[in-house]
Amino acid sequence: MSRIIRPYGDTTGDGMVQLSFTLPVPHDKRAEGAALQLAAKMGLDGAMLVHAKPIGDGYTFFVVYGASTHLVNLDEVKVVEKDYPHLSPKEVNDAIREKLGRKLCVVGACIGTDAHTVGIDAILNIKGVAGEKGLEYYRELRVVNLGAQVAVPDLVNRAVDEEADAVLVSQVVTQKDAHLHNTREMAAAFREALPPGKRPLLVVGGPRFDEGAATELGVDRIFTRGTTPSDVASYLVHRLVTMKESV
Amino acid sequence: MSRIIRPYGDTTGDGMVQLSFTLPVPHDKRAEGAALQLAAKMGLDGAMLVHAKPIGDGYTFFVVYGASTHLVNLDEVKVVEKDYPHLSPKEVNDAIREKLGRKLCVVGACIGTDAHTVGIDAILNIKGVAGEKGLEYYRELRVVNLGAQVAVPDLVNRAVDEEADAVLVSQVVTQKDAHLHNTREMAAAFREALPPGKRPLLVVGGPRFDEGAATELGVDRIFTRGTTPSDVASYLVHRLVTMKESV
Amino acid sequence: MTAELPLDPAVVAEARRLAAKAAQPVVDIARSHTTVSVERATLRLAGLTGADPDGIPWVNRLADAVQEQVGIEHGIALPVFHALKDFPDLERLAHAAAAGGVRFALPTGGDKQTARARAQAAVLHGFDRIDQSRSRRDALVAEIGDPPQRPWIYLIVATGDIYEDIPQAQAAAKAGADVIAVIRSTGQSLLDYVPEGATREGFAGTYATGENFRLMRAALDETSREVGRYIRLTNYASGLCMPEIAALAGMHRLDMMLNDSMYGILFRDINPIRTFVDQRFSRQVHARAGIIINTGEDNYLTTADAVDAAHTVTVSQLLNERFAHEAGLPDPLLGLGHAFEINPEVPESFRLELAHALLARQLFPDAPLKWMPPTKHMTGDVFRGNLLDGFFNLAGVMTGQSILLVGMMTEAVVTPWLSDRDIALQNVRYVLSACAGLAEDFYPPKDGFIANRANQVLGEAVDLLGRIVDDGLLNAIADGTFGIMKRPADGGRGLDGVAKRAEDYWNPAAAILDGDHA
Amino acid sequence: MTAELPLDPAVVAEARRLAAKAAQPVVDIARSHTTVSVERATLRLAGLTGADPDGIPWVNRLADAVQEQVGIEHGIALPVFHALKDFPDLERLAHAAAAGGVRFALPTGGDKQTARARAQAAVLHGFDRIDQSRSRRDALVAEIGDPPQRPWIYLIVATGDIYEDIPQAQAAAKAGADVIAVIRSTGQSLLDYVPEGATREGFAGTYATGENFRLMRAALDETSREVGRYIRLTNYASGLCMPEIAALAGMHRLDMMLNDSMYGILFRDINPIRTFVDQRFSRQVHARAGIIINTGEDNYLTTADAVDAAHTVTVSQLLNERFAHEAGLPDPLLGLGHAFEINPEVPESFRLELAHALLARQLFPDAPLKWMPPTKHMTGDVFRGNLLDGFFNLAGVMTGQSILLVGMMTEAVVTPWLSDRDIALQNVRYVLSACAGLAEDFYPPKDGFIANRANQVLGEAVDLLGRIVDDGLLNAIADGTFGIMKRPADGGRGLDGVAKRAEDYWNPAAAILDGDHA
Ligand code: B12
Ligand code: B12
Ligand SMILES: Cc1ncc(COP(=O)(O)O)c(C=O)c1O
Ligand SMILES: Cc1ncc(COP(=O)(O)O)c(C=O)c1O
Repeated sequence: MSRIIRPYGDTTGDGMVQLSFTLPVPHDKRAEGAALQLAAKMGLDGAMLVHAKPIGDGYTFFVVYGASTHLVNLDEVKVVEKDYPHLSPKEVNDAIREKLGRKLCVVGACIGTDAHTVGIDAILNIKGVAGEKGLEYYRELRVVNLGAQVAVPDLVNRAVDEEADAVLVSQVVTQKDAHLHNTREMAAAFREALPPGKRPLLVVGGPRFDEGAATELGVDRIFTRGTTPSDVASYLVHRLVTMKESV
Repeated sequence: MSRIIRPYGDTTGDGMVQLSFTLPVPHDKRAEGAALQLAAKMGLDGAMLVHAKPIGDGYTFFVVYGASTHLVNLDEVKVVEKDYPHLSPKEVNDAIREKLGRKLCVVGACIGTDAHTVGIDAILNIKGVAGEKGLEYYRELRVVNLGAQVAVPDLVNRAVDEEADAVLVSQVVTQKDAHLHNTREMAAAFREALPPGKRPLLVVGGPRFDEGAATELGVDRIFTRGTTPSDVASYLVHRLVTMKESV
Repeated sequence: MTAELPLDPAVVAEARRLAAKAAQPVVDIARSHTTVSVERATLRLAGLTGADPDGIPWVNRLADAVQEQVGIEHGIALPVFHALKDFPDLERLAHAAAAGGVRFALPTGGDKQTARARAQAAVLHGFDRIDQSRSRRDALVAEIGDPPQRPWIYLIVATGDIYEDIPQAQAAAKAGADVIAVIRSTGQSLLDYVPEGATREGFAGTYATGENFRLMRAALDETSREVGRYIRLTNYASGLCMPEIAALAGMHRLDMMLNDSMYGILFRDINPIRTFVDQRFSRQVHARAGIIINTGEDNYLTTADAVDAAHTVTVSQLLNERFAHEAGLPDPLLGLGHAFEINPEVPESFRLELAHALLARQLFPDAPLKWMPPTKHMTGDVFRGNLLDGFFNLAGVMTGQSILLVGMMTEAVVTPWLSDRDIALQNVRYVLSACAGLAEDFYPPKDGFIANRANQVLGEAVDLLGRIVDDGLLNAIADGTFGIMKRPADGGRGLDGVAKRAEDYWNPAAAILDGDHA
Repeated sequence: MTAELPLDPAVVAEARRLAAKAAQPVVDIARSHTTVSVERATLRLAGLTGADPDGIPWVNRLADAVQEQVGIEHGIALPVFHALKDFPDLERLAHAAAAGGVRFALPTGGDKQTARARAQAAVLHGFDRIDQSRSRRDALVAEIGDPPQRPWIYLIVATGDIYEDIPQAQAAAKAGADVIAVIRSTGQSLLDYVPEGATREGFAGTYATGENFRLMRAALDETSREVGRYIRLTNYASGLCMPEIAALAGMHRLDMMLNDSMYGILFRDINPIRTFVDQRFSRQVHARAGIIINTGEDNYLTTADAVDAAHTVTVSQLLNERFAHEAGLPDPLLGLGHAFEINPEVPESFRLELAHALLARQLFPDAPLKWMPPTKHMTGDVFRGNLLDGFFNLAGVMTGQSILLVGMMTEAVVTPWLSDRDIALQNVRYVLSACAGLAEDFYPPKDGFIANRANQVLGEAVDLLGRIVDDGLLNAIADGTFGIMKRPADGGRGLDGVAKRAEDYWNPAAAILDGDHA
């Protein structure tokens, strides 16, 4: 497979993409020209403006098709590699029991004003997701699920009280970057409250995070769409059992 | 109104756009990274990869949302201005009768293998389009509609025979740039067959042309989506009656 | 002109009987308790507005002071209006109380009579405003007209900034919306006060405030005339301040309010007792104001499965109906909710949706049912999303739904963009026009898939109601019966704001609403 | 299990009677004329393949030589097979003829008998291949199975390159297609020869050639086994070479062919007589091959209005049926076409579509109707496009259509992209699964909108057929009755390739097909 690729419409290398957007201008020829200018700036060659529709008086919605002139270099793609082995629930339990010798404590919550618990519940509750049981099902994990709209100070206090090994935080609302602000606030609060060695592993998740932004947000790991409980359990064992042991 | 604008999602200046495309790679994390790399190269900031779906074994379809960092400068938008007055059928007829003193002859066709006559018929046939009658309805126009799939040499011969003042060509099929090739071929044929002064006005139309490409394609004018017969009639009078007269 | 299901009237009657029985203990609790928000709502009806420099409303400062000194179990009206004798108005009293300069006490004898009369007069003034708003609405509807079609088209705006919301709402109305809902900022429902004034900062929604209500209603009055139909305005009475927001909505002529008997409990972890007490009062206010309530059964299906838990929707609708009737809301004000949330991968999913939607339609023939779009199974595939929304619209037309909340193709991505709304409205318009009379051709056979499914759901609902009657509704909620959320009666937020009414409890608003203010 | 319309059987019978009457003069013309393509098809059946270095097939070179010297009005079989006595095979004969080295003449007496026997044997060999293909299809279907559902899902590929088409077709089949149509390059229909060999260059389609047929059929046989259902292959018999392509399709086991009695006339400006003669022969070949024809009524609605001209579709279907029956095609091979092309802005447009679709369904209960998606009113608004396609799919399911040509959201933009097909199939899958049994609930009332509309269209069709019987079908076509295209009987391409059969006309293939080769 070539390492340099282009989008594919119906022929290899044609570069074709579809684009839609609204411009804050009334619909006229100039608006259409503006739409094509934007398409050109985005690197579309021979852009076809196939749909323009006025919305109210001052806006126009456009659909544009065209060939992207940009090349994608697969060698330059950065992905967060799954740098740990995938374990079954039994393997997780065995590893904790044998190597840690005590239950591993996980505290979970939706912080800030976020009340979307379905995602964190999918990871934590017995019911689980995608045919997998949640972390509560793992005998060697002790799960404390604080639910929705938990204030960051409450989360920190509870994590300290429970002597949490890991804190799992979900953020689904992303408007005005709420998920990023809340995550940064949470990371800062833990950093302030606890010295490095005592700090629980900080894990955040939600459908719109960029997995590569962990360091920037001050957390240890980010999980996104399609995460399953065993992904998380395997990671926890890797970081809190295997890696600690090998140090 | 500001002359520098950005796309509008739900807040002025947010720059939000929607994008979809297929990459010729199997669906995995690297593919998603590749999709985000493309979005970044197209100038999307904080791009969200919201949908990825494998198509067959070697392709993945993506939907991406994000903020375009590009600015649109309305002052730099180039549009083909309607540089002629819009005339009613009566005004067209009067102008031709009074200033030209003979009927103006228009020869129309779909050239090449294109058989999409609806567009050219909309302009030429009495029936017309969008509530307007077609050019056949104009008493001072003589319309010869050659129909579909006309070979360029046949078109040239007929235009010569009819002493056409204008040739109207429709091109709807754009696959492999058929419309551009055919238009160039047609323009070249007329240039070869006739000296500059004798050449009929060359007008092409179709839904996917770029109005600004007339010079490049060797024709006098391009009409696109939503053209009405009176647009064309007004232009013909402007170029073949008014402008000639004022020279 | 909607298809008819072969439901056994005896079973339907049994379902209602059980719902009434299940609701009764909770109604008894609601009648025998008060909450800080009920008391503050009374102050709002009495005309107290404004907030301290930190943005804490004077109603809170005043109520807090009374609560501290004499508690709320007697009702705060008497202590407040007794203390008012030394102040020109409630606001001045609140200032002083906030500064710690007022001693509150329960008046007795003649003082009590004076305070009582004063309180009653003040509160009646609030009810006058509500009554006037209601008449004004009636007059405007008579003058400008209702939407020409059913379902009414319900659109949300959610910018967070009232001054961005207004033009977007007006544009939406011009593009075809009949009802505008201003989505509330996440988090407001957990605030134990109602913010003041016009607001420009909210997350995924705009704060519900009296001033925001006023601004938006005024803007929509203007638009109503322009578009030739009265555009209704909706907001949320749910949360810790349900009674106060209901009062504000009544006075500012909102037309519909989201008001569910259990939403706050299940999805905001608000204490059940607090919720039921607040709910009763707020619904009484809505009844007075002629406001259509919108219940929240759709939400259960975002956490529970829409097929497995279909009967919990029916049960909740019956409970919501019962609580609403008890609070004085007639059927035409009962916007019971349900939703198109079945996994589209389920075979015959569309026919299952039709079965559920028809069941609701037939159980509540006079209620303006609110039909909610797919959300849970929407994904980032916006092309598919627009298609699902089209079938949602179709189910709404085929089953005679009354209010159609317009689904957005970007449901799984962002709060709606301007263009999303436009695309969604175009979708609704197409389906409503192309299929206008399709219900005329829709006759599910009496022993067919749809009829059987509807009867099955009804049967399961009756069974569940039976179990709830046996266990008690509060226990059922604690056990996760609704939306798989487990909420014990002593858990959740706001319990400290609840008090059992004392023997001598008196609240002029409650008295008027209960009709025993003679 | 499809809804029933209250059509008057007498009116239906009258419509069929008039269609037969209108068709008869044209059938008489077809029986009394031949064309260069009919004669070349005969050579193809006799086994002649290949092309000269310029790509002109040997069948053309040979037929041209005979036409020049003796004309085609006697049939070219006798001159050719008489001349063959001096050559080892038809190809060597064609080479020589092309070089001008053969003198052709009509043999007589014993020569005639010899030539006749030789010709018959050769052509029978071609029919054997067709018969074997048909048996092989039957065997494969029996072994691998038919699609589990109706409608069958029909998808197009159109890359222009057979080697790109093949993997795309296989991917489409794996993604759910039951029928693959390889769209033909624009322009091929006006070629008076069939290109040879595998081709890699076409505009918006791939050339129909024997070799391309073979390659694609082999690839789909492979895929059929993989997916566990026999994937059918479709191509186009329309155009100037209808008879030859029909022969190639029969021998290479295509399963369906686009073959309309008037499409070439109206939309390719091919001479009407040429078309009708070619059509009859090609349909006889299809009948022999067990190939389902797909007629092209959908096309009329791209130029005419789908409401105003609805009855012209019905008329054309009845004519196509008549011509097909006359050519020996039984109902199960009659893929009559119709389309979802009503302007979506028209009120009740969806119900009108249902009325039209049901009418076709009921008039032709045993025909595998082909249901075509919206094209004319598709725009660059691809979100709306996907929605319209969803309602098209729904109408297909509700009215029991047999073959569903999958609509693409990019219809107004590009020939389908890989992702367009994927999105479109997802749309079809959703509708077919979610609404699988919805037809069970669909009962248009006997005196309702749908029934009335269907009866109106049928009535208009009968009226029009009456006028056509009076004026003659050729005049009706000349007057723009169908698709608003005016095509006089003496206009259009290919008339010079038509000849009135001489008294002694003899064509072994025609004789076999007409069943009078005894
Ligand atoms: C269900 C739902 C609700 C329910 C929530 C019920 C509940 N108890 O959770 C209710 C109805 C209450 C609700 C309310 C609101 N919602 Co809501 N809701 C949704 C909906 C439909 C589905 C979300 C969901 O459950 N997904 C399924 C789960 C399993 O997926 P997930 O969260 O991505 O989780 C997976 C991974 O991301 C990961 N993961 C997630 N978290 C974590 C954490 C860790 C540690 C790990 C390891 C992994 C992990 O693992 C999970 C399993 O694979 C979405 C739309 C949609 N279709 O996506 C809108 C949506 C999320 N809601 C939205 C909004 C705006 C609201 C409201 C604010 C609207 C309002 N103003 O009234 C309110 C208020 C909520 C609040 N205060 O937060 C927006 C958010 C917009 C944005 N991008 O900012 C969305 C996108 C809808 C929209 N387009 O407007 N909502
Ligand atoms: C109708 C139609 C047909 C009809 C044509 C009937 C006829 N007599 O014209 C039939 C069914 C025959 C047909 C066949 C095919 N079609 Co076709 N067809 C369409 C369709 C549905 C509508 C086109 C149309 O009539 N538009 C309405 C007219 C009024 O609009 P218009 O042409 O843009 O014209 C306006 C302006 O552009 C302008 N204008 C146009 N021409 C001119 C000329 C002048 C001088 C001026 C001043 C103005 C002007 O004024 C007009 C009025 O405002 C489009 C899809 C779509 N929805 O757009 C596909 C489409 C154009 N067809 C397409 C294809 C590929 C074909 C086929 C090749 C498919 C096949 N292989 O079988 C065949 C072969 C046709 C051929 N050889 O050219 C493709 C083209 C893809 C591409 N971009 O290259 C399209 C886009 C469909 C698709 N997505 O695949 N088609
Ligand atoms: C009945 C009801 N109340 C309130 C809300 C909104 O909740 P909040 O304002 O608490 O976020 C919803 C959510 O859709 C609801 O259905
Ligand atoms: C019956 C019929 N034949 C042929 C075609 C295609 O025509 P051509 O191959 O001539 O472009 C169509 C177009 O859809 C058709 O409907």
